[in-house]
Amino acid sequence: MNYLSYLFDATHWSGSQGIPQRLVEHLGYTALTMIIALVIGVPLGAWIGHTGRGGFLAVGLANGLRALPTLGLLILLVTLIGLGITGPLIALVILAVPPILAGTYAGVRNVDTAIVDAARGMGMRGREILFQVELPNALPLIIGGVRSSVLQVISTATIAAYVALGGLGRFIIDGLAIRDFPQMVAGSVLVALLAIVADLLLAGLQQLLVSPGLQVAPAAGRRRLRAVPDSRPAAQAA
Amino acid sequence: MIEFRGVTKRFPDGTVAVDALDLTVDAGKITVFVGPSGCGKTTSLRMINRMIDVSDGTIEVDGQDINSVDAADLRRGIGYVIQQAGLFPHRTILDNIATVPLLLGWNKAKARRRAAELMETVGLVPEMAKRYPAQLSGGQQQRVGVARALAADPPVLLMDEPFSAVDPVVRESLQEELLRLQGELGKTIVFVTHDIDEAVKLGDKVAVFRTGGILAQYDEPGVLLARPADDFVDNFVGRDRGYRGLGFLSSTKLPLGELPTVALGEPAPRGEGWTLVVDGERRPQGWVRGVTGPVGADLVPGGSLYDISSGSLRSALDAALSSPSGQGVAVDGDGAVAGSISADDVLRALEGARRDEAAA
Amino acid sequence: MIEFRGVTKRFPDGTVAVDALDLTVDAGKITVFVGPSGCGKTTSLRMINRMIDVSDGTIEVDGQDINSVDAADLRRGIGYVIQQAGLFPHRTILDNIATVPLLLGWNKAKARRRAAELMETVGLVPEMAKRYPAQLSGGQQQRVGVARALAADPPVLLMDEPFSAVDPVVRESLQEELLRLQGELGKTIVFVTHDIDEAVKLGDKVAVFRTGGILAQYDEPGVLLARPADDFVDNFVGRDRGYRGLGFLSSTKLPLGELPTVALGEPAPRGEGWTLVVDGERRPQGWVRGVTGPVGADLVPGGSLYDISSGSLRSALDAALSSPSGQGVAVDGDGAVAGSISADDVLRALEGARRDEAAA
Amino acid sequence: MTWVLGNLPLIGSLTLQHLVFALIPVVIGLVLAIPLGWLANRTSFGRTVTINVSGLLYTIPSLAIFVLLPAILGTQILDPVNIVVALSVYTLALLVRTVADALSAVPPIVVNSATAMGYKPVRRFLAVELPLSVPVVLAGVRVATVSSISLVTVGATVGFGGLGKMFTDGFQRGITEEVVAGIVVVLVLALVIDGLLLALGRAITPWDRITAAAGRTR
Amino acid sequence: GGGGGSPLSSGSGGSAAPSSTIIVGSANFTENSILAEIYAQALAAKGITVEKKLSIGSREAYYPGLQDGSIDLIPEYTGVLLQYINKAATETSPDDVYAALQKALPPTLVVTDKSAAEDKDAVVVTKETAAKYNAKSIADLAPHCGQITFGGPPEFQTRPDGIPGIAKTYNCTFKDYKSLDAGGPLTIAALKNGDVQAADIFTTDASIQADGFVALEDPKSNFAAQNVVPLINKAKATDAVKQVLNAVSAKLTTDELLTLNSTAAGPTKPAVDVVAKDWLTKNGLL
Ligand SMILES: Nc1ncnc2c1ncn2[C@@H]1O[C@H](COP(=O)(O)OP(=O)(O)OP(=O)(O)O)[C@@H](O)[C@H]1O
Ligand SMILES: Nc1ncnc2c1ncn2[C@@H]1O[C@H](COP(=O)(O)OP(=O)(O)OP(=O)(O)O)[C@@H](O)[C@H]1O
Ligand SMILES: [Mg+2]
Ligand SMILES: [Mg+2]
Repeated sequence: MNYLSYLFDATHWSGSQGIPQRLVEHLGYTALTMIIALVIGVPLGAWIGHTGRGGFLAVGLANGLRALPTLGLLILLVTLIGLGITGPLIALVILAVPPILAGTYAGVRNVDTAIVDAARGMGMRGREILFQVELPNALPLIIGGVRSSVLQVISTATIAAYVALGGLGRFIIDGLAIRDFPQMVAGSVLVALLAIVADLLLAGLQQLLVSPGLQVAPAAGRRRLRAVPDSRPAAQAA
Repeated sequence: MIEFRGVTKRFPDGTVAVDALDLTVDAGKITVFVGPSGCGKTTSLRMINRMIDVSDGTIEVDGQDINSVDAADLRRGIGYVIQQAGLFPHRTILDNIATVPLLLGWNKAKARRRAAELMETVGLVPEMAKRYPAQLSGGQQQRVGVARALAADPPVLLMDEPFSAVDPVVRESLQEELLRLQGELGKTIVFVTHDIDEAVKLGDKVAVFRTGGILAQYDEPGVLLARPADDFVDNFVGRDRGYRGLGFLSSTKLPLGELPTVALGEPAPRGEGWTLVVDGERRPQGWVRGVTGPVGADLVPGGSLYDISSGSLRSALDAALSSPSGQGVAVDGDGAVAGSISADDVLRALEGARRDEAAA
Repeated sequence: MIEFRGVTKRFPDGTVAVDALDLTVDAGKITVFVGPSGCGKTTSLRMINRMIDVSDGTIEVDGQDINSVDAADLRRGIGYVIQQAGLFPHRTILDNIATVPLLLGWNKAKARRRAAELMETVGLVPEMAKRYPAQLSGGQQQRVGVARALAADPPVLLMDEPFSAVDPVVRESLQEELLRLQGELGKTIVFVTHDIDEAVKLGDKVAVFRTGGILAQYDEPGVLLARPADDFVDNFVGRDRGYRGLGFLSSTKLPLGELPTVALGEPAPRGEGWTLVVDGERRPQGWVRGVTGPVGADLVPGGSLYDISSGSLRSALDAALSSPSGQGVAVDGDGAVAGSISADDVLRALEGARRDEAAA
Repeated sequence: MTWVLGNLPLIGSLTLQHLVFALIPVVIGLVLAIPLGWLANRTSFGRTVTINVSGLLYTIPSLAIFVLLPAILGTQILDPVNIVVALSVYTLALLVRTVADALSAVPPIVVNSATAMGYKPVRRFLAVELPLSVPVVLAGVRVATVSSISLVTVGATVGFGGLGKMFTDGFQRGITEEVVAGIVVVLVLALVIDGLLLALGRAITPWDRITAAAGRTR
Repeated sequence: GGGGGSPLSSGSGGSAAPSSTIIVGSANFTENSILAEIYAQALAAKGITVEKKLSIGSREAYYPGLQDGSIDLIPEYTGVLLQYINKAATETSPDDVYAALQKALPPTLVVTDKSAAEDKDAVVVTKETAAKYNAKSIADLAPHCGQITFGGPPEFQTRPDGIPGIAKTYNCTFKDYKSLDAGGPLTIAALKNGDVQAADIFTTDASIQADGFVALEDPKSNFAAQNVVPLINKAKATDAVKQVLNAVSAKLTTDELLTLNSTAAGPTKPAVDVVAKDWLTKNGLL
């Protein structure tokens, strides 16, 4: 109860430093990041997966970017560009792209070759195969990548506060500076809640978008799980 | 009609999968490509719809060089069925079947109407329309595969081991279904299998390939069994081919003998011999011998039946061989007893057929 | 010997997979369980090595109730071969085969020696020892599976559709191999299949199950084909069973006739009839008719051969039916021509066998 | 370059410290994940719990967990135990799932035939199921390691050592070169260790690539 | 302690490092790190084992560490430290503050001699802002506070001499507060680009000179005297240790502090330990 006192104090629920304002900022950073990351990651992943060219690049890029420390990147960008949203946004996009790219690439790549072959044999052209066959079948993995990306971005957007931006990270950084535990707990809990809600929403979206045909258990045998660079919770990169 | 003229396929790694193939696939007939694994059957098939490019030579479909048409357009005009159906898991059965019509620009309602029609044609109940492939058994999936290939009513159908992933019982029923369908539709079908039994059963003509993509023999199945061109084919068609070859000899000239019958429930006839028990519609129920009182229980199961309306010497001989009495039961199209046949008569008929052929 | 006494298996969901099964598997023989999908074959088999627990009744292996032994110990003494072999993908072929010996505590060198020995027994070249299962073809994998099951020389072998994942040609060679092996080893084998041909070919005795885990018939294969116990079995053994049944009738009493032969390169005999061309060892090469000059080219391929040393009426009949001359070629164990057989003679022999049986 | 050349010993000692902070948690996490993953794989309830708990743990920002842990553990504020525990928790959360997935991907037919040959459960787990799950688990370990290396840097904002210091210090003092050098060292470190793990994986699973290749052609 | 709910404020008193070792900590700004290096190197030169944990964070972050034994010694500033311990403190002159501080410290902690070097928080504005409001002191700025966004470290918002102090002493309530860093690059950048119009920057900061900022005077002494002073765990404050620290304090002046800071911020960006070492050598303390 003690730890949650900050959350339940009405004075923290209004004003330019209040919880709603910070929540909106956090959501804003996340949404902006995701839009940019989707615009980059999905077409690139789909193209690489469809053509089979540059698969090495996709995997390597995803792995390499994952190894980039977001904090360092953030600081470097702020040093170079100056204060403002641009630096943190770039850092977050770099964080968000790999799971989406890897998910889309793996999704398209993993579509059963027999199905793609059948599509070609029926006279589908490249674009028709991509849009009517590969992408619908890749959707579970694509959304999987997006979910893991969103989780990471929500969690990592907190360090934007380190470079004077808003968002829920403010509660953590400010709370830390004055050792105000309830404030830090408030920030952490809100971030966690936000992440959970976002993930649930995406899970719902997945149910809606993915064809029921891909959700029924296949009649025969489980598919062998390959050691591909996975796209699920690929850990925070903060 | 499909014409292969000196067709060779050399893969980049140097493998020659098909070597100078000359072959004419007759229009409206089923032509089967058969041969051991890796002999180039699939490659030959896939060159027809340009899934694989020809290295040398030309292929013509209905007089037109396949390279003179856009590949995708060509494929839309050729049905293609593969092993395990290759159905789209994300689409319902109905939408799977409607794929090519939609590609061809039909409107949705028309495409779906056509798909529903085809489901019936291939023997799928309408309730399956809304299901997804994963909810179907292997045999049902294959039916969908066939329906999908037929959707735009293409004159040519390519089938690559379509039934090899299903169990023997289902496989047999799919084969029957294909023959029935072909009877109605009269497509030009090229069918690949590595199972000689399937080839002989389905093919109007059978092309036997040997490793290296060389055509070893191209003949009607009866001829193939009776006169294999060489040791390779001889070996490949395997044992029992004498018996199987009977399947291609018509039994129309086979004389039917008398068959003592007794209706169910009537008193058993006296005497040592076997009597066939029949029901009210004169359909065979089993055999009795040396019993007294009304027949009903204790029937000895009979052998296989010889259907005179569709029979060959093969089924006639088997009926005779499998009957406990040595007299095979011949039935008419309704299953009613038509008479008896003896193995000896079958052998006579075979000899006659041999003589006719030698004379020809 | 394996004894099922009133064995029932009821799964938690209420399915009765095996219902009051009484059955004795003879020691040193191959017993085949056959039946349609879901009829409880696998369940019956897996109860023997306690992979599935019996709900009711008892199973004894060599007089000992299987529940009186520790399950793992029981299993180490029973070989088990399954479809697609179930090999350990992370171990080499040699180590796969050595598994059970190592479990039994043999030292590594001895276990590997034994494994190498077994590779030879099942017909695998020593170079394969260091490979991994994924580097083997399906048929080779099945051989490894058999070798692995034999490694600790268990008296009992359970085989669950071991050959159903390989193609027909390989399947046949694996079947032959199993029969050869069994000739040497004399294990007590329980073999599950849903293919009646395989059952009839391999089984010393065949148990036909019907859905619900009920034993429909348990007999020697010849009896099964000749006298199916009821319509279910009748239907299940299917068409061609008259012909296939001939495989279980001995041909020893079959009279051999004269056969006109001519050696390769010698002048062709005059006249209208067919003459068999033989080589220096009197092995058949083909037929000639109405040619002049030395025979050599233009041979008409012959039909299947009837081997008198191992023959049955089935191969005798097929030889006669498939021969272009109508005279089947009988050869001895070395492949040299021994005489001719006619289809008529086979039919006489069949009648004789029927009579003998009726008398018995 | 001047800054880097003048501060090589500093970079060296920070790197060493960084490695200790980053790698110990991976080892701890893996060791704990194996039995827990096994447990999770046994029942569907276990799986559900594992997936949800590990998912939840991931949503807690690393920064928060670093500073909240002393409150939970009763440790000293700057005790390296905090960072090790925090990262171990993350690694564990990631790897429990991976291990459970990997075990469930072991073909049932193989496990079955092991049982039928007379393997008892523990030996079967060690000799068959575990080796077969190595490729998938290792892929998870690689992700966990790279993340861990990246996450340690966040600790610098709260006063822990490691290469993150190069970010905060470089920022404080306006030494861009130091920040860049820090990023490069972290990146190189992550990629080198990832490469080592990959090589290790190949060495201990000689069958895997063969099997994978065969699976593709079929 | 810091924020009321902290479980650490009750002092979890964990065990300290081996009694012979002194763990030197520092706050997260360069000057403090240099000072910590100076203490550490001076102690080490006299054969005392030291361990360094620099750049920990704000006072609120490291102070509990002094109590639980995570660190033993840290460079402090008399005024802010006093106010941190006793929010009600009113002393402003260097000696008063030092005396009050000694009384206010908990029994486990002591300060050794204060140095002459002072580094105060100051309200800093750009030249343009100063000109616009014609402001030389905070009092001049007070009437315009309502139009000004103030930037500083998060803790400045709650400290007694921070925003609350300015509001009380000068009746100046800012339009908004922006959390930045402790007079570091964020603060300076924000002030430069106009994100904030006034900021909390230390008087010794090199950027005041470099960027032409104006440090407003503090006529009502909102910011108490801020002499640099070593704060140390009493158990570790042996005579030998005190002697070293006092020697350092004796040499430190505000000018020396300025020099140290500008050296560190200079074009070559020397490492803080190098800056410290040079200073110690120059002053004959090594
Ligand atoms: N893309 C390719 N590159 C190189 N060689 C190939 C390629 N595709 C097929 N081959 C080779 O060409 C030969 C013929 O292959 P094809 O697939 O046509 O055989 P198939 O008769 O269909 O055999 P199966 O019965 O096994 O399906 C084989 O030796 C095969 O290995
Ligand atoms: N674990 C189980 N729980 C419930 N029912 C089961 C279970 N295992 C098998 N069954 C049911 O028991 C019956 C017999 O199964 P079994 O596997 O023995 O059949 P089978 O004869 O081997 O069939 P197939 O030829 O398909 O392998 C089937 O109806 C099956 O669905
Ligand atoms: Mg093929
Ligand atoms: Mg089974």
